[in-house]
Amino acid sequence: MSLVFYLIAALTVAGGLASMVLKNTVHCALALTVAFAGLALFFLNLDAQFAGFAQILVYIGAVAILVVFAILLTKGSETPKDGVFSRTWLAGLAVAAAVFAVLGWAILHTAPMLPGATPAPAVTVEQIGQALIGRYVLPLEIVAVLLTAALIGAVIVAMHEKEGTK
Amino acid sequence: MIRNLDQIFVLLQHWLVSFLAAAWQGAAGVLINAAAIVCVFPALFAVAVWLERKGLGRMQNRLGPNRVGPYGLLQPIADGIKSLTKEDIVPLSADTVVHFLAPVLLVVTAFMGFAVLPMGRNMVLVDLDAGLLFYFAMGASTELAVFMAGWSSRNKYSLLGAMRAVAQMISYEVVLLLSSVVVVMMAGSLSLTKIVEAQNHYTWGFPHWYIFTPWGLAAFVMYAIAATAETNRSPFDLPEGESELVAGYHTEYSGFKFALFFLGEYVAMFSISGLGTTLFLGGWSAPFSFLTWVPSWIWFFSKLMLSIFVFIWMRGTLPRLRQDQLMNFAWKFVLPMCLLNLMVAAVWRFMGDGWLRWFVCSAILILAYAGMGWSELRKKHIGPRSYRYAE
Amino acid sequence: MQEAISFTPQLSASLIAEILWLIPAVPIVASGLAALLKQPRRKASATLAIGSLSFSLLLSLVAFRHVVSEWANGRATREVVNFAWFQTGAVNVDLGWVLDPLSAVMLVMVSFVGLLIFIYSTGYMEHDENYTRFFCFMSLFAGAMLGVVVANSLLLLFMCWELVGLTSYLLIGFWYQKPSASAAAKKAFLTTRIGDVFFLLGIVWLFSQTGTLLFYNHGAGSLEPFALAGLLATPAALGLTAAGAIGLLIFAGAAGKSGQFPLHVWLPDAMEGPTPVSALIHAATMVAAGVYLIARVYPLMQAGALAGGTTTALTVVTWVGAFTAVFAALIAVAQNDIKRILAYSTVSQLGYMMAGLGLGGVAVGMFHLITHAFFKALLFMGAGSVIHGCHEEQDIRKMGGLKADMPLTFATYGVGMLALCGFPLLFSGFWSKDGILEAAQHWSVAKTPFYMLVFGALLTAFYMTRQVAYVFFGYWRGGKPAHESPAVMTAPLAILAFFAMALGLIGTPAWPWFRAFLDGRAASFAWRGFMEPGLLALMCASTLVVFLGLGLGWKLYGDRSPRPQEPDALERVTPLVWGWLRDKLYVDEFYGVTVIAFYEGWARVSDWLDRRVWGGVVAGVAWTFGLWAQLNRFLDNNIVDGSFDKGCDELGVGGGLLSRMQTGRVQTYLRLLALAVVLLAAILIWSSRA
Amino acid sequence: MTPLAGYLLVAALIFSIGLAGALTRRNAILVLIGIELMLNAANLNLIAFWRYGPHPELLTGMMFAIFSIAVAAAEAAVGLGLVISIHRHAKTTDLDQMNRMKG
Repeated sequence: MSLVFYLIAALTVAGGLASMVLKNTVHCALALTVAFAGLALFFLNLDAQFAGFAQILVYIGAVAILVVFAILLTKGSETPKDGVFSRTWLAGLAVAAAVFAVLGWAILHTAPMLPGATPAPAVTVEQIGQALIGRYVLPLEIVAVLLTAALIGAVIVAMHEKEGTK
Repeated sequence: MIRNLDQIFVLLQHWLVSFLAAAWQGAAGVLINAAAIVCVFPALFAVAVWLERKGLGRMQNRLGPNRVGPYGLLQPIADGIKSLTKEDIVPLSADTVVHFLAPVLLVVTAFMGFAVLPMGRNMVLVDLDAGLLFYFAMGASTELAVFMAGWSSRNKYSLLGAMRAVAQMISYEVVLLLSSVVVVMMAGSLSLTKIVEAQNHYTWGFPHWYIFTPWGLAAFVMYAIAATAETNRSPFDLPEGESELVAGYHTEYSGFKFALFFLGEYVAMFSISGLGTTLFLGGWSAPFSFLTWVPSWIWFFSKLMLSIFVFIWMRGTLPRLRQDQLMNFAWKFVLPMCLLNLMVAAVWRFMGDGWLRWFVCSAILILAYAGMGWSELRKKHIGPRSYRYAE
Repeated sequence: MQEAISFTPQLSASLIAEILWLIPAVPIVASGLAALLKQPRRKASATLAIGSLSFSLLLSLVAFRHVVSEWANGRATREVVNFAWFQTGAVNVDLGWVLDPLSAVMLVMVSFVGLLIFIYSTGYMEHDENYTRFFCFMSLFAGAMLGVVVANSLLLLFMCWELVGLTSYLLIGFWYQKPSASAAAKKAFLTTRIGDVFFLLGIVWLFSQTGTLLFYNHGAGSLEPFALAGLLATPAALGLTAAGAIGLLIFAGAAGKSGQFPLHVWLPDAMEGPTPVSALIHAATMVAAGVYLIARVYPLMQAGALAGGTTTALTVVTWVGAFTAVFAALIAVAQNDIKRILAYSTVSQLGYMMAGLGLGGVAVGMFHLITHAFFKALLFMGAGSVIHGCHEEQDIRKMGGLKADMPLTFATYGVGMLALCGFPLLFSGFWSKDGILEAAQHWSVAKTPFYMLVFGALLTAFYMTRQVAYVFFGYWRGGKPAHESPAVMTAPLAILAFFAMALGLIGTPAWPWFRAFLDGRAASFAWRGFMEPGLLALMCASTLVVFLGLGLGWKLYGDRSPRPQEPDALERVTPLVWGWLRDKLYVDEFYGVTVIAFYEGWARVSDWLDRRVWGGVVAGVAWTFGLWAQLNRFLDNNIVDGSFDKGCDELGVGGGLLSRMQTGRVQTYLRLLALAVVLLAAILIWSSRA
Repeated sequence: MTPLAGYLLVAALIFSIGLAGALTRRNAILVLIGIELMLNAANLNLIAFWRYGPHPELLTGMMFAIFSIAVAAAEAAVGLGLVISIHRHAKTTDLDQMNRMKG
């Protein structure tokens, strides 16, 4: 458990928390990007360069932008009068706490059996590419189809009725 | 001697580092390199600004800056001092924190890109295996900074400018990526140094730069277009269209923050031209085999400045597009061409050597270009602008 | 039975084999281009289709020449070109194409007949406004069919097979504005699907058994001894080996496509499509695809048979084929729609082919397939020309005396008819049918098929005579007089007529070139061929049968034309049988009664249960309670009411509580979900620790 | 504590935070954000297991993470599209007011 780990963890968790408790929606989105960045750092820290950069590219570069766009399009940036939390927030919080309790409990109970530190695996991007084209070609194709479908679907869902009927 | 001249900066760094204990040398070396980058490019920025103002002046039949120093050479310094000493105004209703963070983030991410650019033989800050991916990841995060700037300053012009900028950047980022993927396919690596190495061969004295292949040329053209749009340069400078929205997302910025935006824009320009140079123009390799004795970094920077000049030239020449034209162009013309170019590259790769592949690939590209352009022209309808953000 | 054939394996495929894929690819591409054309571009689409198909024909001829020359040099070749389509995990799926005598012959036949029919349809479809669509579909079909022929992988074959089915559907329903046409299209599609399901099962089973779907792969293919041995070793249900079971499943698919009983019902209705379609798809090529499939997987069907013996699969094929032959021929006797007659005759001829495969091996069945393709296409196109000439009239009772009005059509049609009847010596049908009869005669299992097939031959001669007599002899009973068709339609007829005669010569017992070619043995000319025991007798017998049929037909129908309304000649003899036959032996009705009636009956039963039983029970209970209430009203009013109302209120409250859980808020549901997850996880961990 | 356990704990924490957000926020977009957080936590788990697992050279966990990143992108696009269209109809993104499907 190096210092770096704790730093990144602090950053990530702080970002996540902020993105969930802040009042202003846009602030939440920005905090979310902080959390994403933290996770990307985690990935780099785990010697998963490719995944880390992909994380930055996809989440910070695309998803976060999408989110802020959506916020502005839905005029969600101004905070509502009657609070940002739903009426049943307490129950929700309790449930989430329960989930964390169970997960943490499980982890802590299995911690002794977990493998210790291992030497970093040397993974080049080329290997990943080979794997994508070789062993994982079918998932790759399926994901391609899925993305296309999602693209079309998102466009159609968000499109205007006028355009739709035209 | 020549060899030393070529490697002079590397040697310099090694010499500096050698004073430290071995344990610190690695980190120190990185620090020195970073410091070098952070010093060199602002200097280049000053030069470029001067060049731009002079050059534009020439193109528009005026003198340009000519008061401060000979030929106004000291103009950038004067500007710098001015912007440093100006008052930093923050709108009352602005979101202070975000408003402050935006320019910083912009500049930082803009500088990050240089970390993986090989500026000369053995002159790269970190030679990442996924360098190109890293570059694009960084480029993607600048959009966020732009959005923060526009949104935080509570000003409809800023917001509109930011939205335009972000939409435009996202659209053209796709093009940017796809046009570079071709190079990756050919070089078989995401590492920029490897890509340069792959282009650093000569036949009959001519280099194997990717721009000298049909797909490479097409990809380079599209890359250039996308780069212009990414950096919000004319003719794609709607986000700062003075005539429409005062100064785009940095309307509400003044003093040093504004200078940061200015710097960020130029640095982004440098880095994106640097990437283009690396991908298509053979990076630091010499244009002719008999010129290889010239130090590699000279080549890199001269290519860089050349492309900057092209930027300036275009700004001096071309009128500004309209938002819907911009988007249609990106999604309906450039993107399909990029995809086609991928196919062409694959064809090229699998047809093996010989003149035939030259013919086939160029034929496909030219035909596609002509056909699409023709159809675009045929169904060109002059009408009211038809783009929409929010209802 | 034929003895095992030894083809010399080709490790390096020749150039023509390498580019064999072009043959199906070109027409498919052409159809894709035609699909882009606008309707008015009629010429362009026709040119595309015909040009592409003639290219395929050219390549096919080259391939055929190559194979023949190789064979003439004593090297019977089977060249395969395989490539990996995709690989996932350890499984890799290969596709490929094969060039051997079988596929070469089929290629030439399909592309040649197809080309003729294309040319013919430029004339036939002249006035149709969906001309381009027609040719788009047609060349798509041609490409798919050629794909079926060249496929060296059961998977590729199945793809093209389904493509063929699709185009058949599209073309039967080509005039989709006619409800009958669209109904027929649906019927065809669904009926063949039934077979295809079994086919797919067979494919999957084969793949799971042998791990490959390639037919031939230098010893590693699924039809090659190693795999077959494995298949024979694994037993399946009912004392079948896996090989036999898979063979039967594949045969079910083949039966669906080539209209074997009981899946034949779609083929006659398929005649709703344009006549060229009937000629190309439902006479010459697609319906023959089933036969070709059986021939292709013959090693599988034959696996485990001792020399001269037979296998369960082949026995089933034989019986089904023979039965279909007679059955369809019977029905054909009593039809009045010129195309329906031909359709049923097609079904019965397909039965002959199947029987031939089952009895005498690949060559016998294939020979009949080839000859039949030519003369049946000829007949259909002749019928088309007749219909065209009689202004879209299809009822033979409203025709007559056309031999004067359309001499060319009459001559060619007569040739086709005689070939179909198997008129001795001169016509191809005689030789191919004789081969089948001979094989049936020597069949080791039973003699019945032989007699069935002979009877079928008799019927064939009979109904064809009836048809011809109705259409071409007597006097004109239609409305405005008929006219001869344009040359673009009659020229292909002439060509086909020539082949309908000449083609028989390559299969005579004296010079069994075709069989030798397919079996990869050397062919030799020898009059001795006729001297085989019983052969001459058989030939005389079948000749007699044919003449009998012709004579009978002529006696009943010759030269006297009944008015449309007055009863048919045969009807006067046996009205009862006639009625059965006219109503197609009630197969459709049978399906109607069984399949559809099953659902109706089921619905009625449950309805009855609802009304009578449960309803009765409920009523009884209600009545009892009513009585009870009557008795106890007094008590009720005083004591029970209060508690009862209380209970009701309780229930209401409970219901309210339950319904309140359904808040319609997403987050509530998400919360419940998370809770459930927590509980499950807790239980899991706890149980694992305990 | 082994490094793997640490990563798992952090992932669990982030997951719970995301869940809490998804359960308590009114704004549909923020619920989506919460879901994104949960997905990311899952990705962190995958990568961590890949890194410390027995066979990192097989890249299984890494691939899983990469694919789930791609899927998450699609999910975000569609989800936000839905939110936008809902907003267009109901003029709100408040989940407490979207209860028309109550039983």
